[in-house]
Amino acid sequence: MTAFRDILSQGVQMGLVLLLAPLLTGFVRKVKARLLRRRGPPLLQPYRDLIRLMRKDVVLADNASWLFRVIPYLMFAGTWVAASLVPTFGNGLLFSWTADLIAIIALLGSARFFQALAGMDVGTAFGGIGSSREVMIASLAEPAMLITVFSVAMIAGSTQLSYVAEFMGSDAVGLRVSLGMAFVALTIVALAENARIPVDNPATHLELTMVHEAMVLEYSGRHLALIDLSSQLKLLLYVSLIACVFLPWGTATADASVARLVSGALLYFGKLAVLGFLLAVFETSIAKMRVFRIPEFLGVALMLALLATLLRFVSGSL
Amino acid sequence: MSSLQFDIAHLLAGSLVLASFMMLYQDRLYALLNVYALHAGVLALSVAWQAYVQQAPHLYVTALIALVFKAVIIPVALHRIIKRLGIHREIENVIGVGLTMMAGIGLVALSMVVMLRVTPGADALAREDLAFALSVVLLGLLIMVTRRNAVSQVVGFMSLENGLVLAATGAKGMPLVVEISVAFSVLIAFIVIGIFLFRIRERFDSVDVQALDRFRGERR
Amino acid sequence: MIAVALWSVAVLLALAPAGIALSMRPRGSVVLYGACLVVTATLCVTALLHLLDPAHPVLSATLPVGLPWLGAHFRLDALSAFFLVVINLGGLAASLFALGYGRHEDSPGRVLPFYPAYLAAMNVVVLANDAFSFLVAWEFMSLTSWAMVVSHHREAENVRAGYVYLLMASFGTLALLLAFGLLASSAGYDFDAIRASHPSAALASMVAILALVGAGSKAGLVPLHAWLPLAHPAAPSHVSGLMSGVMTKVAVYGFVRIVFDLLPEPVWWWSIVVLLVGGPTATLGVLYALMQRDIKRVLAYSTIENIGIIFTGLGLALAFKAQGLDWVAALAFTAALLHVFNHALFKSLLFFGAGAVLEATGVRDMEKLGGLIHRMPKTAFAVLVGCVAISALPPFNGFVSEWLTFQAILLSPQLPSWGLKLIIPAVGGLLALAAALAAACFVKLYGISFLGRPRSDVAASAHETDRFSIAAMLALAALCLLAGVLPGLFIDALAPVSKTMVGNIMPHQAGLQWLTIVPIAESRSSYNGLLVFLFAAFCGTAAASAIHRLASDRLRRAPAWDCGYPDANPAIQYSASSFSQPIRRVFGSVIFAAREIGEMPEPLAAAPAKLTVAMRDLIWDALYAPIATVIGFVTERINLLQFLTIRSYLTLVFAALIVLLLVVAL
Amino acid sequence: MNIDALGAILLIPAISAALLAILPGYMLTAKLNVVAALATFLTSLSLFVIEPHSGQYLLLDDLNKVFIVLTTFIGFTTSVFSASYIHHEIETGRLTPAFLRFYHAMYQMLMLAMNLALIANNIGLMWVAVEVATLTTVLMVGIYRTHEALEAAWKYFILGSVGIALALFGTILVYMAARPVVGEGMDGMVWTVLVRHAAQFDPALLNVAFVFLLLGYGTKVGLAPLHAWLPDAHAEGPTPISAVLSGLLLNVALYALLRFKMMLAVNSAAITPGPLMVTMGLISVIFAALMLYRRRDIKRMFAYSSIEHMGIIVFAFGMGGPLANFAGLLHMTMHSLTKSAIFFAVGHIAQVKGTQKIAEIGGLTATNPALGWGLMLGVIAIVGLPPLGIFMSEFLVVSSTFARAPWLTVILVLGIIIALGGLFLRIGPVMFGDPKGKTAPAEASYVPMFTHLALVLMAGIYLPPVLVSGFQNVAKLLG
Repeated sequence: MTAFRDILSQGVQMGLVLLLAPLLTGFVRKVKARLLRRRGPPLLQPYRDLIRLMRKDVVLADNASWLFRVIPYLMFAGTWVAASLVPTFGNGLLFSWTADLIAIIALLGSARFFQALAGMDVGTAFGGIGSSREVMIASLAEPAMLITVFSVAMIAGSTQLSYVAEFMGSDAVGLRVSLGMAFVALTIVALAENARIPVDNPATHLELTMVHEAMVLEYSGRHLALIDLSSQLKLLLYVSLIACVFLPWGTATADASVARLVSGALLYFGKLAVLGFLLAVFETSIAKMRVFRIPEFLGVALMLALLATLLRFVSGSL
Repeated sequence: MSSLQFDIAHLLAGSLVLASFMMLYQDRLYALLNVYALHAGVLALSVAWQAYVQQAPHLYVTALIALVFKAVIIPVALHRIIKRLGIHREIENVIGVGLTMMAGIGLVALSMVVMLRVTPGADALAREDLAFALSVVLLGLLIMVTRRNAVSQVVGFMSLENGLVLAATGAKGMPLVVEISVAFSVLIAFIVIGIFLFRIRERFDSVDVQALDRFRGERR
Repeated sequence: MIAVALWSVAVLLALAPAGIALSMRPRGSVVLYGACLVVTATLCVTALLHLLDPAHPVLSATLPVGLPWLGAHFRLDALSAFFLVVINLGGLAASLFALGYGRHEDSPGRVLPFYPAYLAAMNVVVLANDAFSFLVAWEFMSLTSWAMVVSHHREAENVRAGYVYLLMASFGTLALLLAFGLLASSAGYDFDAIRASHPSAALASMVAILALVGAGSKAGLVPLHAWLPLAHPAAPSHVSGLMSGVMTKVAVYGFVRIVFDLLPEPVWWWSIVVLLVGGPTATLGVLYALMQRDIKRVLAYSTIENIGIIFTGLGLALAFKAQGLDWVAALAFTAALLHVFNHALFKSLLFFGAGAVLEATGVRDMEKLGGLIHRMPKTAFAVLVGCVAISALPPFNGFVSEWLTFQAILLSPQLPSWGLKLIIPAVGGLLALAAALAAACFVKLYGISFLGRPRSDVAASAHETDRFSIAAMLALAALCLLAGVLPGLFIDALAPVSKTMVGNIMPHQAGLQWLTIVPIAESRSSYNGLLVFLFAAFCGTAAASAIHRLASDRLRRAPAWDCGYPDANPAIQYSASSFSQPIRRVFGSVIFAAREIGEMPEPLAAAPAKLTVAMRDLIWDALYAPIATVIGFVTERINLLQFLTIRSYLTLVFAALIVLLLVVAL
Repeated sequence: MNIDALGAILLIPAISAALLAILPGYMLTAKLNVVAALATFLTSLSLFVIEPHSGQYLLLDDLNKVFIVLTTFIGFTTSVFSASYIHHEIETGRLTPAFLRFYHAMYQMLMLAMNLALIANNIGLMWVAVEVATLTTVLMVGIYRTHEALEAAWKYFILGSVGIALALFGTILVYMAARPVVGEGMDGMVWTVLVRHAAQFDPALLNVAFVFLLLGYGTKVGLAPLHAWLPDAHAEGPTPISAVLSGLLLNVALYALLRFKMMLAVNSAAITPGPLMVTMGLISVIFAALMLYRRRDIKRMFAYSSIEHMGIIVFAFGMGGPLANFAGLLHMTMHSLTKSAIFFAVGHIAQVKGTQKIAEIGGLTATNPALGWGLMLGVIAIVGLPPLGIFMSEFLVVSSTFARAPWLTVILVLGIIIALGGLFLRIGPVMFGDPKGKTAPAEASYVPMFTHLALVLMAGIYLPPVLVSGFQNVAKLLG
């Protein structure tokens, strides 16, 4: 009975993230449009795009290899697994111990690795631009992310997200400088990883500053749909990560009553809405950077994260 | 031995050192050769005296060799070579005579210091003799390194060797002295013949770098 | 058991002279490599059985060779068993690969005799139990590998590489020799006696530093790495695989044997030194790798990076052991050893791949490759696995060892020492940076040489390599995956080693549900490669089948879209240099003093625009160039002594005489 | 006196020298030379079986037993090599049969002198022997009659004579020191007597004596700064003589030095010769190692490497102690075998290529594999790489002295690595790369070279116990 319940809740989470991801993207787009005094696309537009893309034929470049066709599924799988391992409405789900935070980041890393390869497979100039810039950004964002994880993990005494969330939820935390720094660092990394302004522009196309779009330029049809879906999943993942680490309140535990779970879920939707709104506001209020300003921007994150860790070392209380 | 015998031996050894100094002073080849002949003669005398004092007849052989071979034959041969090579009016000290003399005095002092540290257990004659012999040896080396000319270097070497013979004979009852002096005479003969045969002219040792490049495959 | 090992080594040594004869025969290489295959397999199995033996017996043997009054002592304990497994697994794979690859060797006489001797030497190093046998084998290993580095001696740079290599190797050996000299002063040359002795802390520290220098120069720690990227690529590819994948591990063994086994309890500051060397080595190594165009040189530099990771793990182990936290030390130590194993796997795999490419195209320069995935699909697949694994990405094995290292770093707040408190997080940052850059590096390596369109005719006309080579590569790839999804088994196999070296072991893993690995406690962290792999596989296939069934599975081929710029010329693709340009602009300007000089011709001028990148190896400039200059200057001056006149030589003698007389007189 | 083995070792070369001086025809003489050398070698081997008693003139003990065997053995192998070498020289007309008669006679004279120096129990006799050896080698070095050969010979002659003179003075001083104790006459020069009573000798005299002996015999050993004759003599003489010089004559001089060191070791009041020897040894090592880098002539390069190794050996004996002394003896043996093997190879190479200039030789391993790899193996051995013998001795020297005198040993290690760098820098292009120069197949006798190398290889892995025990006894005597 409990086993069934565990599996069910785990399954629910997997389905939930899959369903929510496009919605979150749509929500952010909508808010941005409203902030710009436009009506903007309807909330459900991302779903429609995905379905339309899936129905279309795939137009494959002549010299695209088998790898090129496999990569979308690999990316999607990796991202989906990662996303479903981040606590959303409940902690300590059945398989939550499968991978800790470091492993989740590494999973996203694999997805990015393959995406960069895909950019180079057809052998076009744009793909190369995208891949080389992507790895440059990643080479700074990943360490920043990892060190942020270090500081958080050293505070919480665990890299296991469920435990981190529980610890953060408890009163033992209090207000800490290092946590604040970690939060800022994590936000910056999240922006970079999800190709948001100011690092990259998700809406752009045919612009020499673009990174993500350039890599997937040759994709079409269901492949493109999967890639879009996985980038939406990634956004959701980061948002819910920030939510569960820095706004851990109300998250239910796996063995809690259904009511608690439902309330946890509702609370989770609320968090998503708030964070999505903040993201939209942030994106509308600043402009895209030149590519070679990005290292400095990410360098800030790196420094903040390192500082947070060192502070954590110097005194346990900060 | 009586003090008289001692004094005579002492005198002869000392005069050998003196002769070395004279050689050091000479800067003409002929003069150098003459002084060397004198040097050898003094050596012969002192060896003979040792033979007499020690009742060691075999030492007379050594004395004879010194007299005939070194005092007569070698100088004459070298005279001829010099004439043959036409280098008789060489002036070939590397450093000034004055400096050389100072150095020589320093060497004598050094040899004294070295030898007089020897405990008087060894009888006095031995000590004095060794001291003189050492200074003769050192002066011989000094001559060798302060002369550019092959012949005068050979002369220096021979005076050095005289010092050795002096020491050997001074060492009372030393075996093989004759053999050794003979061996050395052979050595010297080789050197002289070498000069003669290979026409080693003056400055045989002034190594010409171009020649080196050509000959030895060495480049600097 | 040790008898089996020693006999196998003897057989290998006997194969060396046979190699001379075999090199004359047409199919001699097949015979020799086949024999090596059998012997290494035997050794591998023997060592594995010993490692898994629950009793963990310590076997020893003495032969009447070596130092006459001492004899040659050999010892088979857990540590040497583990390294024997690594060595002979590598040797096994290399021999299998060479069964096919060796046939293309144009001068077999310069490889066949040395190959088995090289394998034998590496085995003896880990078996030796006295200083003399150890050093003989150690230097013999360098010597034989040197001979194979210069095997293609017509290229001048190979000979130069060999020169630098031999010089650095002897330098390292002499450092170790001094270390043993210190130990021998009190306890003699026998390792057992040295273990029993109790050297003072000062002496032990000196020995540890010398060991770090000696072993580090062989392993390629910055700044003693200069020879490695020259020598490893110069050798035939299967030997390169052995040198990078295995020989550097033998160097690690040397360090572990001396510092963890022979010396008494470590002093806390040793770890600082090791960490300060290891972290930068990791980052610098991969940065160098990113700047290279030569595919084998990229791999060589990435070896330096991985060595840095391993030594960081060892440094952490030292730090925790010195503070008595041996359960954490066990974690760090196990992480390091696991990385030793993993790196041996995927680095050999990658070098074999490079060898296959070299044999198929004849070029090592990535700028001339491209699109090989179409021509050599099997090789491409195997190399892809290797690239993912070495980039420390789940579910492959490289990730596991790095993950364990990170777990150890996360426990550093337990340490009392302030220096370590501050250094370890910084080192962790460096490791993270190295991991990310490694991913970038191998995206470049794979994307440029295997993907895209061929940049030269040789690349366009490449052909798939022979079946032995492919078998070797696929086997290694399978092992990479296995070690990635079932790490628990490998960690448990390492338990006896860490038990003997750091005095404690990681928690027993095999019993845990679903074969999860839990370094300390489940509440701290856990990782389950198997589930991740299964989930990913499930999600991927599920998505694929669902879409294909419900939506569309139609597919058309068309020219590349490329924003409507159809470019016929493959030269328009990104090249190796241009791919690393962004990273070069971020890091290179400081570390390589990289300068880009662009020449734009006048408008309407026919001259092409030019962009040249000037990079300098600052470590070489700062450390090696000066030494060379000094030697050159001194020899120039002192050489004048060859040309003095006899009189001046006499003067020298005279002066010596006077000086000595004065010494005696005064 | 009745002819025992010791006498035979002296007689065989003496007689054959006389014979060779008169016999015509180089084929015959060359064979006779080989036979004589072989006979001497076998006789010396018999010393291990039946030990003849040491008399007032001749002596046999652990120290010189090994050296005699080594000397006669290398004398034999070198005579084999010299046969094929000379054959080629005759063909190319560099030497005329007239000179050959002289050459072979001198060769046996040299053997005689060296054997005498080794087994002489009388320091005077030893001195005479060394002098004779010097004279003969001088004559052989100059045998080509070219300008540079004569110049080398002359340089060798002058410097050698001065060294001899200094050594004689030292010998006289030793006698003077001994006379008050052991009385006048022959006893004052008999080594066994001297070493028995050395404890009561006057230390001051001994000190001065040792200075002269060190410089005198040190000149023959080739220690810097007394080395000047050595490189040219090696480079300009016929290669068999270079082999004998490096392989044997240096050892003989060093052997004489060791005898006197043992005497001083007995006398506690005298200065310990260690520091002097260590200093000169280190100077030689560093100096020679640095000289290697600019060499253009391959034989001269290996001559400098001989200086370096003599430095290492003298360092080892200077440091003293059972291990270091053992290592020194081992190193002497190994160096003799290896260096002579190297000169065998170099001789043939020079004949094949028609030049000794390094710049004009290239790609040997490709053109003449046997010669090339033979020389390569020799070089690997000489720079002290395992598994060859010199590695063992260097291992023992360094590891046994480092704890005692760290800085000195570090200097030594630096010298070793610098020398390695120099040798391989020079030898690399000779071995590898595109072939240069004539590529004629060598009609060479590889047996001597590979025999030596095989012995060196064996010694690096396994030392026969008889050798070990002998060396250990001597090491004890050396203090």
